[in-house]
Amino acid sequence: MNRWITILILLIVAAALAGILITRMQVWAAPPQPIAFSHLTHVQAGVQCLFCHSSPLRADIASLPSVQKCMGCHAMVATDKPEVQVLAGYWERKEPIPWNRVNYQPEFVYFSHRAHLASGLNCEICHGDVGSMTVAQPVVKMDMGWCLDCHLKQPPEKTARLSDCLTCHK
Amino acid sequence: MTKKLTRRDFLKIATGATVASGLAPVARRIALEPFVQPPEEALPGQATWFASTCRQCPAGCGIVVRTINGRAKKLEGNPLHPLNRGKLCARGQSGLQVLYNPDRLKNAVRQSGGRGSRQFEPLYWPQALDLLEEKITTLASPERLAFLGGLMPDHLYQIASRLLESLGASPPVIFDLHSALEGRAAASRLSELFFGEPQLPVYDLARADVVLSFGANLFETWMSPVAQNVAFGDMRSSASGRGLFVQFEPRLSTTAASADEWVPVRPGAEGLVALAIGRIIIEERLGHVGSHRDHAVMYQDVDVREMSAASQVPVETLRRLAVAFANADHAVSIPGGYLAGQRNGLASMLAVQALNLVVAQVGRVGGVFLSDPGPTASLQNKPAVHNFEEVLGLIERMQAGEVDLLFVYGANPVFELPAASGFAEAITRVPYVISFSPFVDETAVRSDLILPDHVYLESWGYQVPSPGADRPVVSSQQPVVRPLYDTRSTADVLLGLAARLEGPSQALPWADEAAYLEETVSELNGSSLGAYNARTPSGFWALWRQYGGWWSEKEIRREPELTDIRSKPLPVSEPRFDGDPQSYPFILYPYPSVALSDGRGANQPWLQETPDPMSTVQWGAWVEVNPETAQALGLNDNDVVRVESQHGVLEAPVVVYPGIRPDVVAIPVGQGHLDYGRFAQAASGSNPLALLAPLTDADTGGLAWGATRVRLAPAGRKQVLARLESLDGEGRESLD
Amino acid sequence: MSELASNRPEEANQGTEYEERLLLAEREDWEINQAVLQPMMQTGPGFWILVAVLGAIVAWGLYAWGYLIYWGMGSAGINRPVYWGLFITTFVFWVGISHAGTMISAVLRLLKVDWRRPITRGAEAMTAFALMMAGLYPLIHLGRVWKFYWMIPYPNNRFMWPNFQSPLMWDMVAIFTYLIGSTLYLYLALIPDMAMARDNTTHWRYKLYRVLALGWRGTEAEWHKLHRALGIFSIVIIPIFLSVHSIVSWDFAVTIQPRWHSTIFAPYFVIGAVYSGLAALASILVVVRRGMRLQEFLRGEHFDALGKLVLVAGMAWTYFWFAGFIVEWYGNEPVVRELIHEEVAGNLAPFFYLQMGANLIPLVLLVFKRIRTTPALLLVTTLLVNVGMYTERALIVAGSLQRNDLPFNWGTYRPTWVEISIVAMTFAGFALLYTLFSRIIPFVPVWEIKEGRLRYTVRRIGRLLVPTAAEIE
Amino acid sequence: MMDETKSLMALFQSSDDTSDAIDDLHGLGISDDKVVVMTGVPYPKGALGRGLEWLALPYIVLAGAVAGMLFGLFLAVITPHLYRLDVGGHPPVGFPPAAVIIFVFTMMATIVSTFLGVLWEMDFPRFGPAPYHKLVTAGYLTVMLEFPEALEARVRQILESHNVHEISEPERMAL
Amino acid sequence: MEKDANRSTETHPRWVMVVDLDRCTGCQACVVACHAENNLQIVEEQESAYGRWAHWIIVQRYWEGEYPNVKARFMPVMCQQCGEAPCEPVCPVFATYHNQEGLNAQIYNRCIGTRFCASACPYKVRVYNWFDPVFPEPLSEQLNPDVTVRTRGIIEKCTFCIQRILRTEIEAKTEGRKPVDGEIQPACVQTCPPGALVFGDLNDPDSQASQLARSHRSFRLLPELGTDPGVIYLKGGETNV
Repeated sequence: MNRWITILILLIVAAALAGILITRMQVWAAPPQPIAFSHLTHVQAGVQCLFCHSSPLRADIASLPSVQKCMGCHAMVATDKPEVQVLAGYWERKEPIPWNRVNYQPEFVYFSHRAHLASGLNCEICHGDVGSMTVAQPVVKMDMGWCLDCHLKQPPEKTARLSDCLTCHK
Repeated sequence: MTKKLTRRDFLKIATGATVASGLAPVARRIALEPFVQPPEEALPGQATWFASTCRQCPAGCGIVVRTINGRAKKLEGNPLHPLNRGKLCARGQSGLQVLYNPDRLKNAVRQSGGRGSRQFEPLYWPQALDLLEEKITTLASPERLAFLGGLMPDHLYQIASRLLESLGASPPVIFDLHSALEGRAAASRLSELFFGEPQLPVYDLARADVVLSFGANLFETWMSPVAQNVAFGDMRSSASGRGLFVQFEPRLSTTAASADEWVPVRPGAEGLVALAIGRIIIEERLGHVGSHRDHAVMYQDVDVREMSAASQVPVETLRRLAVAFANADHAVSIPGGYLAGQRNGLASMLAVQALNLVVAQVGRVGGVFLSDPGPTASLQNKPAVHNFEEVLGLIERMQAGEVDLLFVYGANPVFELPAASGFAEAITRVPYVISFSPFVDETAVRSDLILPDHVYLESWGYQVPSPGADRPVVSSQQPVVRPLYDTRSTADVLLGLAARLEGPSQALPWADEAAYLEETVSELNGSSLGAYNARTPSGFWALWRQYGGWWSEKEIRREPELTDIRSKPLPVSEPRFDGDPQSYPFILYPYPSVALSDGRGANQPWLQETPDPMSTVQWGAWVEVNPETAQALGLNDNDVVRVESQHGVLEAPVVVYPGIRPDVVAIPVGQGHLDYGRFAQAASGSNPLALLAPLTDADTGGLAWGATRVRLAPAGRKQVLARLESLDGEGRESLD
Repeated sequence: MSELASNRPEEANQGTEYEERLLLAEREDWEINQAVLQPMMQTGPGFWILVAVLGAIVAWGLYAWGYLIYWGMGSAGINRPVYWGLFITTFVFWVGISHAGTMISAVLRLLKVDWRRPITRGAEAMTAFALMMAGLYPLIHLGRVWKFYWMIPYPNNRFMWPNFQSPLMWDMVAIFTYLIGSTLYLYLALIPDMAMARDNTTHWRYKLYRVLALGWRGTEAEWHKLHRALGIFSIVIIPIFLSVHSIVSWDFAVTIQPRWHSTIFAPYFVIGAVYSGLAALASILVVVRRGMRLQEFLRGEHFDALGKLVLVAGMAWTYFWFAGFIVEWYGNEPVVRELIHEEVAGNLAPFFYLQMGANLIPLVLLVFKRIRTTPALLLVTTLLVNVGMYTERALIVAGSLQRNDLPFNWGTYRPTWVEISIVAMTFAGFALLYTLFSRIIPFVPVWEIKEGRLRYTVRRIGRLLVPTAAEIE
Repeated sequence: MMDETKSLMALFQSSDDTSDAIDDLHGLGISDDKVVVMTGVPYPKGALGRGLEWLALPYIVLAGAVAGMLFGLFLAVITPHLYRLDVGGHPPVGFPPAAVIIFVFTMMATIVSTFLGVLWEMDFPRFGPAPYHKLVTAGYLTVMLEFPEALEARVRQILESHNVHEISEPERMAL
Repeated sequence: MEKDANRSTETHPRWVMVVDLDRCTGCQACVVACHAENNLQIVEEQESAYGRWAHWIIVQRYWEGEYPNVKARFMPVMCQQCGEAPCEPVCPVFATYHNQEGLNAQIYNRCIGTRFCASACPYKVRVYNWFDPVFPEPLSEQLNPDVTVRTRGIIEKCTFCIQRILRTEIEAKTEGRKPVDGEIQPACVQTCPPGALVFGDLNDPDSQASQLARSHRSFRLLPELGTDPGVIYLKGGETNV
């Protein structure tokens, strides 16, 4: 067998593998946060997603709770915890908390939580079981392929609109 | 737009309130900063609409502001507002760039290096107020205090004048170039002579069949351009046809471009044309007004041929238009700003207004009428503007050293007054000058202390539009965003000052302007006319802000009762110019730029980038020359020409302009800023006011800004103007 | 051979015609090898200075490109409506140059034209290098070059494929194909000479040539297979080289921009390419001949023949140009009329007359054998042709775009230092590659020469001894 | 009964001598495949009395061309439907663009397969060691012989008779 | 492919804009409105003078006749949203294509900046970002979050304010209805003081736009090119009534 050909084949295979690897890289480490906030604790305490992230049913974005809202409970709840005291610090200084994004869409994408919830999705489908995470971290790489994956699975009369670039690209 | 829709739009408008510190648009930040305390209306990332009033010009259109996360994002016309009915002009749209202008003052400053040093030393507001108080209390006498105001909200004018009154100082002098160019002062003088009251009349384009506009640039800057644009649209597709619209002026303006006919009149002779037309109507008993006997006196010493010769408008044209005008059911003739800019201004305006009288269109639909102030009358105690003569008076006092303390608000006299009027020199004679400008403009640079006001999107106020609409209207103004910087509302500064002085503290007992406003506007509550009423003052206050003002649901016009104007002959007065025709062969026509108006828009990049409708030039300033004149002088497009009057000189590139009289050259006003921010200074072009003679119309004392003669000389340079239009295309629309 | 030489009758008068051809007859094979290898070894100061200068220009050009990428397309002189300027012009030019290579070596090889032998390699190299330069421009003129890979068809998580309706896609694949084709073609014909070089060199050259020779021994089987392969190549490469420039022309012709929207563009571009390519080849040969003292291999007769080819191509170009022009003129379509006016009397006039002059005058000059056979004169003439062809491309690209259906949108165009530097970069780069090439690769295809020599004989016809090529194979 | 074979390498200067020698060697019963002629110049087929063997190259090329055409078809005809986007009122697949794409890819594959094919045929790259003589490219026609040891004397004599330039034990050298 | 099937079965609007030249007063309000809505960049004087201005809509002005009988006309020109757009097929990466609502879409972040579409556009209404846009702080606060900011090397153009179309459609959907005629308004239409611009669905015979489009005054720009523009002009100097 001619080494020449083998080399060629090997090269092609290697390239293909590399390509797949690059495009399919998905999960990376959770970003550092100013406060070590544990979703787990809160969900176990029976807090619903929409209690803190209140707006997605009415707005495009799922808002983060205001410091006021946090203090609503933490004025008395678990005030001894160091992290909660950090929170209280922000409240006293009347500073917003500089959270770091966990999931984000690039700036050229138009994404509406409202629209997606309206069509019957729920948080876990995209964000994974955040309730079981101590520190929130992305579970999927929210790229175009991932969006289309779902959009193209919709009933045929919808796909045409859902695969129209203008629907998501602004 | 359907009515249904207006409702929906209206529902989007939240009840106003200052908004807590906002997020930047979420998509554009990686770090997320949630509110500390969320505002009531604002849903993160969702648009909230606030109603307010545009203050880019004196018209007072209603606006709605789209805010997201506490940041204003877009201005649109208030669909409910009777004046502009949801529409907005270029300058109105650009208001955002006043708010977000990178060259705004961020706090009160004192020029540490002395005036003009441009070294600004920040000042805490308490300090500033102390300084203010000290300056006032140490005045030798209250007469030595002067207040020069320009475009200012009504309530501020009232507070200021009350303050001055209680101090025993003379009331504010209100003057700004924009108003001068549209001839506000002259117009209200005209109203006094005609209707016995200074209120500006409404010329009902929308329902007129024939419109004779004498030097009124209806669709650019004159009076209420948006309203007039809207009206024009209606006129063009009214049931009775598209109407006849004739424009009389020496230069084919943007307005004239939309007219059916442009009549190039000799500058200043517009009045003579009007007289001639009136005379023809009377002589030939034109129109459907039974007898013309009671008009005869007005025209007794008018000779049509003379008029035609003097105005260089052929008699046939005059007759044709006279017939059309007289025979129309609804016709209106409009005395425009350019008339007021002549030394025979009032005479011309009288002649033009008289035409409405001759064809009995006064007080009629599709004619000219006064808008009923209704209950707003009480809010309306403000002069239109003062005339140039009073400003000259002030300048004299300053020259003579009779002014020790000068307040400047909302005007930029150093830029806006003719250089020859000597203001720049006079201001140096004033020991202490305080400017309230949010920007470092040419006047602020020459002041010791700058106490920046909020820009209008951050501040309170109201305005009774003048000229009004076909019904009583007050526009309300409210902060749509929390102030970006540590600026302070001038009204509050004055109230704060008043509180420190025992005399004024009686006259001005209000804690802040909001309190003053709430009290003042509550007078409107309960009026049977109002589109809404409320049980409590606070309820009314909320609705007032939500609607963006107060107005009557139904149309109310007022037929003015005429003065004895008919009983005496109309004055026949030839135009007179500064400089002799031999050495200064051309008449200078400085006109307000559509985008920059009198130059106050020059610091807004959107407006700088907006092409001039006629020359399609962006950013720069230029000299418009008739093709045959250009040929005679060997000038082409982009050749720089030197324009010289008896009072000054400037250089600018030529725009060869088919629509201008050969004996006239036109230069747009607005460019040529030496201060006023990076964008204003970046633009090429110079300020035609450097050329103007400080002349007035003797009858009104208004600035005769169109009465200067100039001469041209090629400067032998070229400067490429930022045109949209390709010169290679030679103005062709297509090639076949 | 030796007997051929000895057989030569004394009385026979020896016309230079075959005197020249038989020049090599006295040489032994190893002498020929030496004659070819010798110049490759000698790299005097002159050579290094040349390399340094060219290298400097290239470096500067790269800086300019970096500048362009960093600040944006605006640093080039293009604007609205002239969205395409010198970049595309030069792109078309280089693609054009690349055409002569295959023209010479494939077509002439196919036709068994014999004077091709000493110049095929030079031609093929020219093709390869010109294409490399041309290939840069589709990247250079991208506003966001870092996204160029979106034009490559590969399965990706965006589910997106390139738009194969776009001439730019055709362009990309066609040029890629042509580049591969001409490079492989060049290399295949090179293998035996690599073996020769391998056997005659030492040190790094030996190592290099050894690898490149792939273990060539020159057995009959190898020769036979090589011939077959070259045969196939020279047939397949011809439609490719025709398609490439047609596709380039369609970049323009498929739009409805007046003057671009023309059916004759494809053949017109192809013939123009051949014209400029052949001219360029002639210029290069003259220079290299001088630089490497190859007078022995590249002789008057070659230039003569080449000159004739250029002449023919030139006449063909003129014909196509006229065929297009007469229709444009006669059709009198407004915008085109305007463009013609601009060229004949307007602001494009200087360029128009430059291109007509520079393209037509050579046709007159090349009629004279003396000019064809005198290297210096030929050089001037052919350079003139390329000036003309470059200007012609500039007029087509940047010139036409200055006018369109709406006079309001007309415009003009001034190139900036960035564009000029980058264009200069590609010219210098081409020269640099060629210079280095000439020192590493035998510029003259030795085995082909030997083959030719093997095939020659002299027949007596009347009083003359006439060289003939054997018709075997 | 063959005893072990011997191989020799003979260098000639003229092609005539070479071919004559080979003919005589054939007379000795040394078959064609035992004779390998190496030359620095491509001699016409059969000039040195050597038969031709069958070539797979044309078929490789053909296969390549077909593969290329199929790939072109995929790109031009299939991919537009994988993510349907309409442009300029054209159908998703138009004949002319498809034709161009298919043509170009066919050609590309043809070229590449020709090249790979010929290398494959020559079994390149093969850097030896293999019997070779540096004088081949210097113009000497080199004949590699393999024959039963017994015939050596005869062979040498034949070669000498056709004024051979040099006879040597073939050295297997790295190429 | 069943995608084609439902393409044909679905009925889509064809968005068009009607420009009544009899009403246009050249006031430039549309120009600034467009800048504000679509985050257009400011190119400043020198670049503008070199033909690099970045307006999506311009008001062309044409002179007629000679002094004193001279007239001037205005002609707003924006992307004509051609049904058979010459700019679309030439893009190598599908950055511009035709969507089912008749819009000539431009996907900014897909654009690689060949400027082929711009050369192919007979109306020359495509705008190229010659440099990165600059918004000195806090001018960047004016940026509309619904529209991305185009960086250097990207072609942009009038989108009929697609973001406003989508917003209104979503709003209508959440209210369980279809958008009523005139509810969807691009920024220029919304602000046009004399009401010279009308936006609507040509496939809805009752929409104001399609009624106007049927007027005897209606014409298209460069009809001979057969680009089937989505911008319909109404001749000036006369009205329908």
